[in-house]
Amino acid sequence: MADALPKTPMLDELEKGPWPSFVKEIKMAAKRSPMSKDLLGLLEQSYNEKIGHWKHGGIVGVMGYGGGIIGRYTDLPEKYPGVSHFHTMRINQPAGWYYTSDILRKICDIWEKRGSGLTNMHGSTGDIILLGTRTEELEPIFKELGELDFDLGGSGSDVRTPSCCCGMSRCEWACYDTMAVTYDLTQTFQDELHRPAFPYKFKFKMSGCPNDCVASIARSDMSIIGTWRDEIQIDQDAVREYADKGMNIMRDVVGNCPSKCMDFDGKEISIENSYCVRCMHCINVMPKALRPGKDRGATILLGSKAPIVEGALLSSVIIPFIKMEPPYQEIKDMVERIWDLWCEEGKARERVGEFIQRVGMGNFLEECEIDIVPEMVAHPRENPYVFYEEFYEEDDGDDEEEG
Amino acid sequence: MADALPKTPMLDELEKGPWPSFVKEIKMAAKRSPMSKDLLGLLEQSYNEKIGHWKHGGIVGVMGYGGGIIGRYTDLPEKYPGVSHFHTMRINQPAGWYYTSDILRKICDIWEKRGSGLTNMHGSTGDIILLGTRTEELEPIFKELGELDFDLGGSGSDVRTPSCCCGMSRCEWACYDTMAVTYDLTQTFQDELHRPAFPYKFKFKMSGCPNDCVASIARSDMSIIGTWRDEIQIDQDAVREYADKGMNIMRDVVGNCPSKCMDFDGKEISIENSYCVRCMHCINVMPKALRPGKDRGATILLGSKAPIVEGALLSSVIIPFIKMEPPYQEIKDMVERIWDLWCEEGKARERVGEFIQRVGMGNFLEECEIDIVPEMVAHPRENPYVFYEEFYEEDDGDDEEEG
Amino acid sequence: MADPQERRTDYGPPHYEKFLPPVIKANYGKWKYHEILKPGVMVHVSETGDKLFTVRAASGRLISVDKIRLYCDLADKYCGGHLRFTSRHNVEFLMDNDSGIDALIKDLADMGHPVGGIGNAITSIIHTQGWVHCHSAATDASGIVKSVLDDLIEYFTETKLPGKLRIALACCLNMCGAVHCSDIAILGVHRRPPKINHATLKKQCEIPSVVASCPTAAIRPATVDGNPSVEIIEDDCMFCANCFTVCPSMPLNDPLNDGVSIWVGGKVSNARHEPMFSKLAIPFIPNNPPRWPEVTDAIRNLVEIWAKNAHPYERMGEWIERIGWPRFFKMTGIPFKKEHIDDFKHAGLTFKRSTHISF
Amino acid sequence: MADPQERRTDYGPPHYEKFLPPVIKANYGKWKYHEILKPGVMVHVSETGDKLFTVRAASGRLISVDKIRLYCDLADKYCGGHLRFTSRHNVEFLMDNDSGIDALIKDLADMGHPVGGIGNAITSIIHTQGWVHCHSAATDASGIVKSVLDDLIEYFTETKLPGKLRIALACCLNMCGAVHCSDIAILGVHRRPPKINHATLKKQCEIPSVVASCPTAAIRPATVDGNPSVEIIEDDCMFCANCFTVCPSMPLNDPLNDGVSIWVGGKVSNARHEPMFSKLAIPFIPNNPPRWPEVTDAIRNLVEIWAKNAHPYERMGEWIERIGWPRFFKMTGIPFKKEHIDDFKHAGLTFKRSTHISF
Ligand code: SRM
Ligand code: SRM
Ligand code: SRM
Ligand code: SRM
Ligand code: SF4
Ligand code: SF4
Ligand code: SF4
Ligand code: SF4
Ligand code: SF4
Ligand code: SF4
Ligand code: SF4
Ligand code: SF4
Repeated sequence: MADALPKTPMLDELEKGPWPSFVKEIKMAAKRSPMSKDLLGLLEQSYNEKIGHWKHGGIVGVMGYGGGIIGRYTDLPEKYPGVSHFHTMRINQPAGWYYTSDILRKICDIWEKRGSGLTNMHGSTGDIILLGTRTEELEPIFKELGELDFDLGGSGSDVRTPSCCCGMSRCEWACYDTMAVTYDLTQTFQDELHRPAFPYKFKFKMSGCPNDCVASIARSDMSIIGTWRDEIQIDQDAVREYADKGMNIMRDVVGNCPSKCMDFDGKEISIENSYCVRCMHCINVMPKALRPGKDRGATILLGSKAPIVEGALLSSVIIPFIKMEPPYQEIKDMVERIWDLWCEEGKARERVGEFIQRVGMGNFLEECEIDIVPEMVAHPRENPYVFYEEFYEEDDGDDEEEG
Repeated sequence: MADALPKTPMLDELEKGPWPSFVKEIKMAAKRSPMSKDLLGLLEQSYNEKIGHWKHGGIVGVMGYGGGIIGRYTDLPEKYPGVSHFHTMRINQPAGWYYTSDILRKICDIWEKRGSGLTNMHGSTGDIILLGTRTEELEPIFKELGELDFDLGGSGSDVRTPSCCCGMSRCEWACYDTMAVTYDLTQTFQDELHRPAFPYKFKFKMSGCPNDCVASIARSDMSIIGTWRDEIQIDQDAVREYADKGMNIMRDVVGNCPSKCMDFDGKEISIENSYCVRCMHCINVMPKALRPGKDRGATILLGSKAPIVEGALLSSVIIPFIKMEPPYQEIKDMVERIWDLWCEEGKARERVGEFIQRVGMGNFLEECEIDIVPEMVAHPRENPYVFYEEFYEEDDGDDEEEG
Repeated sequence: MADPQERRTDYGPPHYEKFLPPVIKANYGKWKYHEILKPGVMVHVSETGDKLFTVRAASGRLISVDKIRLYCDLADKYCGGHLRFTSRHNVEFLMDNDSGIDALIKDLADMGHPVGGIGNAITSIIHTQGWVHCHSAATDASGIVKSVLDDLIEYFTETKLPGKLRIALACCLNMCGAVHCSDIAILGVHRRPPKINHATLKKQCEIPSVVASCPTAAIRPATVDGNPSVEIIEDDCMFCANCFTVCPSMPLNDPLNDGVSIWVGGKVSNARHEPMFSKLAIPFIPNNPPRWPEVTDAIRNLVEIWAKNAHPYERMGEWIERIGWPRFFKMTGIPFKKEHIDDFKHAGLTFKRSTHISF
Repeated sequence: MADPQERRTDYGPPHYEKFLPPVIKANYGKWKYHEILKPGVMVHVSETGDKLFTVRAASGRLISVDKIRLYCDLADKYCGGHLRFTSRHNVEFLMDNDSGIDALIKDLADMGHPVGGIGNAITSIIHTQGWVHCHSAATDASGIVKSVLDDLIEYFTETKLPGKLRIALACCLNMCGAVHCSDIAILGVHRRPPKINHATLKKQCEIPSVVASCPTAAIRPATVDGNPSVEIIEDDCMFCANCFTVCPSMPLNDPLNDGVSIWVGGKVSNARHEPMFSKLAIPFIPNNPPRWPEVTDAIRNLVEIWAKNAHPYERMGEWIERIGWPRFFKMTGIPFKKEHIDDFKHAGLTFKRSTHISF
């Protein structure tokens, strides 16, 4: 069947070079899959014409689920019947993206049989992406994956598949158990994940410390980022060891501290912890000598997203510090209150970050019963347009509530 | 006549204390002026009632002028006939606010005769404010002041009275002659100053160096702020003198340099001038040792204003550096181009800073034929919403100009 | 009235050169350095060796012709008839030698005009008209200014602060005092939507411009008691008074609800930190004339905490930036409230978009 | 189809614990520190004394089941059947001792999978679907990523950079790759207003939603050739494709005018500097498949100038902030143009609002 592959002089160029070649992967799959073979031909045509050949997505899915599948059809079905349907399945990955060879092989067997044999490990939200199959295969695949305990991920206006850094499983800096929280939230919000009922998508991402190795602050409607409240743990012997090995502690560690709260006297590092902003830099550079404090928990932030359509947002602080202990009830309750408000008053296609800006952070916090604290702002307002909410009426000693 | 003054127990409290008392001033004037006497009574009433007693201004003026007078009438004319008319005259101050006793006495004589005898030396734009007179006195006052060569300042949608720091007249740091420029621009734009024809007001303020002692960057549509291009002049002997006298040069000078481009080795200060951002701090602290460079000129910025209604703005750079030499033709030509565009396309009550934001800085610069350089931005755009202006049509090798 | 043909107009202000003291004329552009000799007194030294001594005194800004004449007398007595005013409305006496300085200071003191405001000091408060002359005022200007400066006088007459501290006051959101970039700003605020005078509105105002004037679109055309007029969605009103500026029939002035807000941390100069806007510290203090004690207390508190804790040369805003806003609110005892959180156009950019938090 | 009654749904993903290697289970939450042993290889040391060795290899993201099986073979051979993927789509092999590391690296090399990406290195490029799967794409994703990483491979396999450098690519403004906070971002862009298919529009789309979808209000209802449809004020179109997202009859894809833009200086981590958005460096480079040489050159230029000039640990954006944007444009030779100046909602805040300029 190999010689049946279409001629792809353009794509062949991308088989060269040291980085793993996706063209080789498509060709590998194309050896057995007519879908992948036609994908190859279609892609070569796109490379020649400098334009994609996919139609605007259609709604396909499995029974009882409102999301998890991205429908896709080529606009050249006669020429490339193998990709006349080419739907993507988003499969919820295990937290931390850990696998055994055993389970992966089973997934591969299903996908080879019923799909293109091509995947993304992983999609940019975190799912296992099974790239390209026909409508009629969706149910069988869902069933067979279910037998392996793999369920669909999110798509559309629902909770999207939560994801997290490897956290305590491998990292010494994890200030809470990211994988446990990810699993717990995913299970708790199964209904919201599978049945789109929000104004728009809602993403959770969990990072164990401010290094934020899942980019949660840039890419999730709710970002849960580990931090600590007490003092950085210092092993002064290890500090000296780094110094002895030639590290320029003054320049590279102290000199880069954003809060200018460290000093090094040639022998010992001292830190004014009440000024430290928990940026991680010193700890990153000297992992043997410095460690986050012992009173650990997380900062919760809300609202990041890509630019469409009001401009990109970063998440912003709504809870400066919270202990992260199962069952995380306080967080879940808050999430429910946020969703209630957003579902009631949010506009279609308005992410929660945009919603907050439209209704005003102060109003949002009040409605969601979240304490208002100065840690939530980079600085207080600069404009004088305060919506004062009370005024006195003539002949009336009492405050009138307004607005 | 003194005992005829109204009882003012509230205001009398403001005669106490070390700071000069405006109440004493009003009482001084009230001894001879029925206007000031009624002002005193009216103000006492305001203090009791916690509300002003002035009606919304009316349009009054002198013949041939569209601005310079703020019409004002009390809402209690029966009770306080002296302030039934109480118009303010804005008199264009001499640049730098220098006077001789001789000229001031002549102004006082006119104002005592024909007005309330109260002034602001000066108004917050810079004018001499003659506070309170009747409509019928306006022309005679204008005539008499004219005999002293004093003309009206601006008000309404016109050029407002330009003002400047004392610059070269007294300050060693002036990088150009602020007073000369202020006088020149004021004379050049007399017509625009006296005949409102703009969408809104337009203010010029001139500061001799980045210390900006007239707050031009916050308070003028066009801010001209002195700066230099070459190296800070250092007198190392004087540096040592400061050190010997106990100045902590490392901490207080070097440590505060925003561009971290200075060093002090205990004897000499060294500066990496190509990184210096001309903030003035080191020069301010060591005026005997450090001086601005010799290749001097100004940075021109555009667009600051108070918050009404789109939020406050600071001026932003449109010319990073320009030599300031009479007749300042390049600047005047640019100003004319800016006004032409703003007058044609600006909306009513849209300051030039708001206008620029609405039409886009890039379009604005192009229309006004101002070079586009990276010094104009704090950083390039973060959002991807670029209005690309050219595209190719099929079967067409050439660029199509769009929008 | 004079024949317009022969009427002289557009001659502009007199040329400043007429008024410059000889020592300035001779050394214009040649100044080399200056020194602060004592509070309120400085000397500028020229390349020619000439010296110019400046004595700066509190003026008060709202002054009578009588007071100006007294200044003139002093100028004649000590300065060859020369004087000037500063960009912050102080009066300066200029001399080419130091012989008269002490006597001048004494005469000024006798007149009730303290000398100071140079160097690391508080100088006079930029302010506006208030109840003395403006129809928009949510508070008086001169009264608060006088009360605050009476209270802070030691910081004017001495130079014991870490750096300069600039206070400004504006009596309404038009902000004629340009308080938006001050170390401490006092801003008059309304807290109640315009009370519409339906009887006069149609006569005095153009309804479409009134509707258009509102930045939050809180104003809608309406017919009230048979008159064409407007109505206000009160929840959407942010009390900016832009409608009142275009329409006298929509006054916001209200004795029960007007007052002042306090803002901190702005600056204008480019020294060290780039210019900064002031930020909201205290959302509201009721008007309490004649001496606004709650305002003077609040400002003294701010000045003193800054003075005690800032590094040398650190302006209010630079200090707060270093210690962080949460610590600022803790140290000053000001409660942080909903009003502090921006909800205008660029609100999102003022949110804390990082985990840089200290505990 | 199965009876919904007995159909199993909403069971979620399998619990991760099933897949953890024994050394991780035993030391979960007990890791003490880590060391980078050589490019792509690190060891984590536990409080218990146990060690976990990680070998990170380039995976490629778009991989076939065949490749996954090959990974599985390696996992069986070296890691007791365990492996994981990273948040940037590399593959990691996890071992409780270091005996197999070199052999594993060799096997990976033979398979064409270089090892690296740990520490001060470039790691794989976060990216999206492109012409492989998406209807919106203004460029391909995998092809550019492959070309750029082929070119930069030395920075993946060695750790010779001042700090981490994160590159991301998104094939349209939806930015599925979340490129808005990357050291270097490659963003597919359209440059031509939607070509409206008037024949299908009424059928496929709701006209009011189409009109409402446009952030610049460039879309108006219109009747074209008798069909209810819409028209576009072309000058107001900023090519965001939001209209296309809600209406298939408004495609923006266009071989002649699609291409990529390059953005720099974003970051996500809180290390040192707070997170930052990426900023526009190069407004437009035409699509030039299969290897986009202009893009790879531009990126190499950026990487090398940064690598040569940044201080240790200084990310791209931190470096630019220190040297200033004017110097960045000068050093990279990128012309500064109108397109660089923001003209969207918060534009004013990006203007230079001080005289802090160096010459
Ligand atoms: C598959 C994936 C890209 C990839 O190759 O990895 C993807 C693909 C699509 N995204 Fe996305 N997004 C994917 C992660 C993201 C991310 C990154 C993230 O989640 O961390 C973002 C930016 C973060 C965010 O949520 O803002 C993202 C922001 C968008 C947006 C803009 C949303 C916004 O509010 O700005 C759209 C447009 C929309 O929702 O209509 C979009 C829409 C789409 C659609 C459904 C196209 C559309 O307009 O209908 C794409 C389907 C492509 C296809 O045919 O396969 N996608 N999308 C990612 C999901 C994989 C997974 O489940 O693991
Ligand atoms: C007299 C003065 C205050 C003072 O006590 O010093 C003043 C007084 C008034 N200003 Fe002002 N402004 C004065 C300097 C300013 C400044 C400061 C400056 O020029 O440096 C500003 C802020 C800077 C700016 O231009 O943005 C200022 C920003 C405003 C605004 C808001 C303009 C804006 O675009 O945001 C208004 C409202 C308006 O124009 O409708 C305003 C309007 C007014 C009016 C005319 C009231 C009105 O709404 O019609 C005030 C008349 C008061 C009266 O009855 O005497 N005034 N006004 C200042 C002029 C004196 C002089 O000529 O020397
Ligand atoms: C007289 C005056 C200019 C005029 O033409 O009227 C003036 C004069 C001087 N200024 Fe100023 N400044 C004057 C208003 C200002 C303003 C404007 C304002 O406050 O509205 C500013 C900007 C304030 C701000 O940033 O908010 C200003 C920011 C400075 C600075 C920067 C201080 C800083 O660290 O930020 C210096 C440098 C210094 O003092 O070290 C300075 C330095 C000076 C020097 C030393 C310049 C010199 O060598 O002559 C002068 C005497 C210093 C002093 O007063 O302490 N001048 N100076 C103004 C006096 C106002 C007053 O009566 O108090
Ligand atoms: C494996 C992974 C997490 C995971 O669960 O998958 C991970 C793992 C580690 N990260 Fe990370 N980071 C991972 C993605 C990220 C991301 C997310 C991203 O790039 O999209 C970030 C934010 C990037 C940004 O700011 O734009 C990230 C920012 C950091 C930083 C902060 C670096 C900085 O100076 O800004 C550190 C600290 C350091 O390296 O010194 C760090 C440190 C680490 C450490 C040393 C933590 C530890 O002790 O185990 C791990 C190995 C270091 C390495 O790769 O150099 N990790 N790390 C991710 C590997 C991605 C890859 O295949 O290359
Ligand atoms: S975010 Fe922190 S805890 Fe998580 S992997 Fe990265 S460095 Fe470790
Ligand atoms: S964590 Fe960051 S802020 Fe805290 S001491 Fe270390 S470098 Fe400084
Ligand atoms: S702005 Fe500069 S030149 Fe002008 S008075 Fe102030 S310090 Fe001197
Ligand atoms: S002027 Fe400012 S930036 Fe320049 S060297 Fe002096 S302190 Fe540094
Ligand atoms: S700030 Fe407001 S109230 Fe005060 S003078 Fe200006 S316009 Fe009038
Ligand atoms: S005060 Fe301002 S917000 Fe309120 S109605 Fe008037 S214009 Fe609108
Ligand atoms: S970035 Fe755009 S083109 Fe690329 S996958 Fe996402 S929606 Fe599709
Ligand atoms: S591409 Fe964007 S700006 Fe252009 S018409 Fe469509 S929605 Fe409007």
